[in-house]
Amino acid sequence: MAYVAVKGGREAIENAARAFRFEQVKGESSPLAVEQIREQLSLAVDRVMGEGALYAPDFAALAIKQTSGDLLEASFMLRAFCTTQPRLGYSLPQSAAEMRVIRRISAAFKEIPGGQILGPTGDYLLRLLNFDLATEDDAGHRQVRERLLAEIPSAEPLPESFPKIVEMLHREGLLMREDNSRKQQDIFDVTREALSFPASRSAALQSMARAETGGLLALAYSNMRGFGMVHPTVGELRVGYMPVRVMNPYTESPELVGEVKVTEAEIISECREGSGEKPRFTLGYGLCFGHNETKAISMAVLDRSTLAAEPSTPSEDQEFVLLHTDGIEAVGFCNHFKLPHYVTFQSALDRLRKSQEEKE
Amino acid sequence: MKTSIDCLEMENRFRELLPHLDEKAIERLLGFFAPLADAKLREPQTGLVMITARDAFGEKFHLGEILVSVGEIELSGIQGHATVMGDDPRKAVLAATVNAVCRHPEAEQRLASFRAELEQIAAAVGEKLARERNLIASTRVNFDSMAPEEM
Amino acid sequence: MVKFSDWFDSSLNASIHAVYSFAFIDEGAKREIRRKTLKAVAIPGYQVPFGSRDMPVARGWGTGGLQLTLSLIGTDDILKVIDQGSDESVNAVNIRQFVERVTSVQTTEDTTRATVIQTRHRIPEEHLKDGQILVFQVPIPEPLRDVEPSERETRRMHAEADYSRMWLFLYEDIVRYREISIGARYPVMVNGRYIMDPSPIPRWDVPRLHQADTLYLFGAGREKRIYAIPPHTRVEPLEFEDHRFRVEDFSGRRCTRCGRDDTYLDELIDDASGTRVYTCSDTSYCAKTEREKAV
Amino acid sequence: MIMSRPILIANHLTKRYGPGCPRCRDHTGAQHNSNQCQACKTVIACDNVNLRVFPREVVGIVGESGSGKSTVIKLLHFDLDADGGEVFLEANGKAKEFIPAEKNVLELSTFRKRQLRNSVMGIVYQHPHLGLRMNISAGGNIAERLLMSGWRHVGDMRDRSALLLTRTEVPVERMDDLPRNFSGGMQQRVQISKALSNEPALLLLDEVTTGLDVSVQARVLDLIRRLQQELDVATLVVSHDLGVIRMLTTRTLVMKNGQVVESGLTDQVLEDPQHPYTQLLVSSALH
Amino acid sequence: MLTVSNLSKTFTIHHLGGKQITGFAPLSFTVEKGKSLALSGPSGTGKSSILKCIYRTYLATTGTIEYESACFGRVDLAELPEPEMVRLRQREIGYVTQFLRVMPRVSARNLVAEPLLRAGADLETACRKAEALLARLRIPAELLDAYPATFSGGEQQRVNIARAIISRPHLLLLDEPTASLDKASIEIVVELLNELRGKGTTMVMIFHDPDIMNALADVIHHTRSAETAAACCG
Amino acid sequence: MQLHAPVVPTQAIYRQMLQALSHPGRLYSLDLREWDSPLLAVCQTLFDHEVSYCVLPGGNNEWENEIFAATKARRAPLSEADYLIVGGHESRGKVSQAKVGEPTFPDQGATVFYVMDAPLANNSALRLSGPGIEREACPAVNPLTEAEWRLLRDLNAEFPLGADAFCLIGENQIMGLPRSTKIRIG
Repeated sequence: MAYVAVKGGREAIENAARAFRFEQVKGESSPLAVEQIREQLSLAVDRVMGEGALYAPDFAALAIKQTSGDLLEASFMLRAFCTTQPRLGYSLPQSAAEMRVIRRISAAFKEIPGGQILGPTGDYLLRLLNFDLATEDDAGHRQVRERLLAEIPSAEPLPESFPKIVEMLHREGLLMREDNSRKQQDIFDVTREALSFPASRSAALQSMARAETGGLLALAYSNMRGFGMVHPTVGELRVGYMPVRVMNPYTESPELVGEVKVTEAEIISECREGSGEKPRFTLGYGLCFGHNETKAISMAVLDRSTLAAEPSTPSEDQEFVLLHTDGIEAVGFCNHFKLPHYVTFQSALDRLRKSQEEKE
Repeated sequence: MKTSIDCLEMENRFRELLPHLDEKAIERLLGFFAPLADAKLREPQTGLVMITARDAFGEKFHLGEILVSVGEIELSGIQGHATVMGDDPRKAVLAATVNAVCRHPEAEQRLASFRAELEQIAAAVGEKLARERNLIASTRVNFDSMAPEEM
Repeated sequence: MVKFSDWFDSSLNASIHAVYSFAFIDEGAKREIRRKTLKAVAIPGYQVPFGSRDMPVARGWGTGGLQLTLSLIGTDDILKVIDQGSDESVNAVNIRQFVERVTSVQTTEDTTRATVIQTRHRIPEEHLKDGQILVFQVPIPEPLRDVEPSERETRRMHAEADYSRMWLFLYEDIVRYREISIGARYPVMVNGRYIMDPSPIPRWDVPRLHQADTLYLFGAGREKRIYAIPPHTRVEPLEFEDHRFRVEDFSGRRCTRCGRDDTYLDELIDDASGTRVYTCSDTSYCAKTEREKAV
Repeated sequence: MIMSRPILIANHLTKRYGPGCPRCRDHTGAQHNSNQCQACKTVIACDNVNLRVFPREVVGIVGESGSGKSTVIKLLHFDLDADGGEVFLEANGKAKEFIPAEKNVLELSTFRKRQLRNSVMGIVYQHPHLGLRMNISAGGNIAERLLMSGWRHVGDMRDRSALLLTRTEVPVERMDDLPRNFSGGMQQRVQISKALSNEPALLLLDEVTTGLDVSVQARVLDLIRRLQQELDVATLVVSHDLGVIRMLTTRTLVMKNGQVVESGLTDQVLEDPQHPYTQLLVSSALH
Repeated sequence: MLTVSNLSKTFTIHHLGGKQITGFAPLSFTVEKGKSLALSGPSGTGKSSILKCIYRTYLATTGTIEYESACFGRVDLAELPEPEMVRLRQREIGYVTQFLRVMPRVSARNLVAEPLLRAGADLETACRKAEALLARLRIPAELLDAYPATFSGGEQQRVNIARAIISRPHLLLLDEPTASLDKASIEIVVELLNELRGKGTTMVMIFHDPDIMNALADVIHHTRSAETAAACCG
Repeated sequence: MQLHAPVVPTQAIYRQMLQALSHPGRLYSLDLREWDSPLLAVCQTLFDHEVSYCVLPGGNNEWENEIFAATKARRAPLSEADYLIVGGHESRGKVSQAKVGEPTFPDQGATVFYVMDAPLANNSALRLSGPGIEREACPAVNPLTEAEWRLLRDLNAEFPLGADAFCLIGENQIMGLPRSTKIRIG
């Protein structure tokens, strides 16, 4: 008999889990420590936290380990974990402008107050395999760490905070303020309410902050490449640690919880002439967990592109962008087609045969 | 209630330091409060705090959640409370305790030795962080620009 | 409250995560689902948006149904889970095991014993009684999606009961194929007001939605919608006076296993002979029939 | 003898794009040759327009593009939301049940507006793609309006579509073809069939011949005139073309910069125009 | 039936800086029911404009046009709301000019039948009556389905007359309706108009030919040029 | 091994509310193991800081504070509240100001709790029909005054706009009256 299992599904599932686990252990290597992943695959951890919408580096690292490095699956695990946890409250609103910067560049101006800080970037590394890493051992690893810190002569210390480039443009009246039409009363929370359209700005930014990097990139790229009108200039790109504060219920004063690593992008786009105003630049904004510049820039481009009153390309259509960039939803739906569809297929067969009879 | 400003400053420094402390340091610091006979605490709770951010226009939105642990303690009628990052109940209780003690009338005397320990840890952590910062600072691009008088 | 010193000594860094909430979902999320479900019952066929938490199974694999089931279930319940009519389909097994693990409720394959039944793509053949709840997993809750991709626009269409495009779709179908070509997921009109997607059940099952004794709940996790058909509600498949709705035709065929000729059948290719044979899609009912015949 | 009640009364109909300000009136209108307020940049698309249409009557609105004439039609058809004014409609058929004649229909819910529009109005747009679904058969397009009014018999709908297509001189054998593959004039005739399918009490024609070849224009106009006489449907015709207005209407409103500058019997407006703008319009058209 | 008092018409041409052109000087006259009044005077005294004012194709500058309407009773045609004026045109007031001013691409039969249809007659009756009237006006039967736009001047004018009189208007305004007719046709027209008059139709008319005028008019009103009028009255 | 915490008792209350709303006019018993009052039970089942409520005048003065303490739900004016709490058999017209939702989001209409010690005398002219009711039925007992029945009927006349009601009767009984129920009086 063919393909309907009347019994046996349970065993097959259990054994499939065994087979999956076996794939992880069948080699001879020692097990990965979660902290190794957290520290040495930190960009993967960052990406998982961003797409999982949960800042929890240890758990993100664990999820990467558990999913054999399938980052989308790992971020999915963080999301599912959130479902089990109570929401204890909200942080005090925090501007990323206050972050402790480790990287900050502008493509709009050469000299900027505070300077261009390249920080830990791989942008200028040649994409050549480094075979030294293949043979690295514990001692070598330690040596490298010490050497990297020791080699640096003391540099001029960084300022505590950096002025915002876009703030300068604002002051000169070169930048358009946000549309009043998108001003909001309440901050939307996509984890508590389903999106409806037109979505408020807060809903859009939250959706994109948790969206899948590749999805945002594909749509943003379509816009940059020509299916759209945003010709972005990176006004400012920052990576750093943003403080998180909550209100202490007893002292009723702000309390520092800790710092989260974030990437912030502000892109400047072409002029738009508002009703009765002078032409000004417009701004797109991106902010996400971890060090993920591709995501922040893509988000900023899409933030700007979805301002279009009458969308003419997918990347200008807010509904299109927000509903199709959540990696976890997309991957689930894509994979659900692997599930049996015997019943619906049978129904379709019946229809097709009937139609063929009618045509005869 | 009268609270020493000095103590509050110390608490702020302690909280800034907290993310950088390892398990051993937490245990050492907790040890200073272990004999607190007059304290009661609520079982620390783990959960989520939604981070509210502001965009370039000051518009608020939810960036994502952060995993936190919350400690709550009552020290002879004074409520101590702390929310700390991560699944770390010990850290949460430590921070809640510091929060209560700092506002306790006998704060100064209770904190004296704790403070000394803290300074020591801070110095070690501070040095490490300073070296890292220096590395970052060294990545600043220095453009050679002509000073106006040379033109 | 515990004494600080006691806690300090006793408490290790015990992981809080070894134990899940009853039924996995945080209570706050359950309250939201419950509020929305009650609204869904009050407005039959209307899709209530809800927060839709992420579940440990993939979006599209029954997370909507699962959230409903988990918001409903208590220790007194007896749960049945089916997929394509079968209790042993891999997805059904997976979901049933998960619910067992996070609730310890009893499970059953017997439709008549179950208090809550979660299903994908079928309604069990046996009559469902007052008090039982059937929870459907819904991949695409929007019946108008085929005629209008925009969520904003379909919401408006529902608000204004502006369903002419759906009807037009069926009309054009008839013009082109001389009958309505929809197989499963046949749109229905609920309580004379909302066009509703009954989830991809075959047409065979659609008449059972009409004036039933049971409460039907529909959950779409990925699309974040809950909707409902209360018992004794008018549920009418869309049809024309001269082109009536018709269920699948199994006339002249019967189940090779139990011999029934009044159930929805799966078509199989017999490996040995290469001929087509049929078995009941509802496997527990099929087995029951066989047992009864044996007695 | 008492005149029958108007089928349509529109009072103070106003539509603007922008915030509006107290000085808008000082900057806009025919007098200022602008419909944009200098102070707040608001565009006044249509300002305080009053209009009534009696049963069986054909009323025209003439003006250049941007005069606000199409805005009036779109407001009446609920394609746009008005910023001010009121509209009363003498409902017929099913709509009588839910629309009292003394109800300002601009205040109805969108659901009721849709019902009212389906049962009382028919519209023909300048661009066939606004009024037709190009990827749905011609018959399907007509059926859509019938479906809206509750028809549920495919055979009956096809009979009715065939009748309407015959009346509008579209070959019935093309009923199941897509309008996308039709000529402009034929698309317009399908649009007219669709507009008339539910026997509307009020027909709205928005620049229906603009963009068509002259010979096609003439045939479409003849068709409209004939149908108008046969069906006795009250009609509002919007056009920039004085020829169309002369041929179809008995009364005419002249609009400029969002305002009605003149109204009267059509032959009077054409032969004895009062307003400087109308005189200009007439003199430039006739020469 | 019709009392015109102090009626005058002045055109203001805005693009010529508001230049005033006099249509006709103030005048007054009365026509009894069933009587006919002919306007007579040199050309340029605005006789046609007077008719157009009565028909509301022109707006009167001064004066009143009191008319005893069957629909609405006594009304002032200079001020009557437009929808009512439309009604009167459809039901009571006919107007014939020397130029055909009707729809292109409508057959002669339909053109003439239309006023009857509008008044509520069924199609068959209306067509039969139209055919009869056109036959009497010596329009060949083979032209019934043709478009009058292709007709000769005389034929067009007869169609025009037929259309104006078929519904037996209460008030008929005639502006040189026989200008391009041959003698035989003129006789038929005069005969038809006299029949109408006999049945109670009131007429105001302009005929260049004094013989026709005398044959039809009960009263003759002499118009004067604006200058003359100013000289007399000023 | 049990991998989960014990069930929270609001689960049972919810199931009874769900059955009540699915069978308008029928009486169901609430399982009040943990509560003294049915009102607090239903409030704790549905309320948290994400919803708002309004206790109408005539209700118990304590309710407002009790509910807040138990649920942290927000207090809101009558016309904005998600939940309205009416003490007794009628709201004296107040419920007519309840939120009824938008055509695009009718679920935003309010839910009303009528809290009473005992039902009123039966009103034999009263008939309910609609989803959840086989043909037409009299409510099991009569919880509302005729004026209140009329008010609910009018409030829900523009279905799907409207408000849904639960009547909490006596010690532990509940009756659901969704907006889909057609109310006929006489």
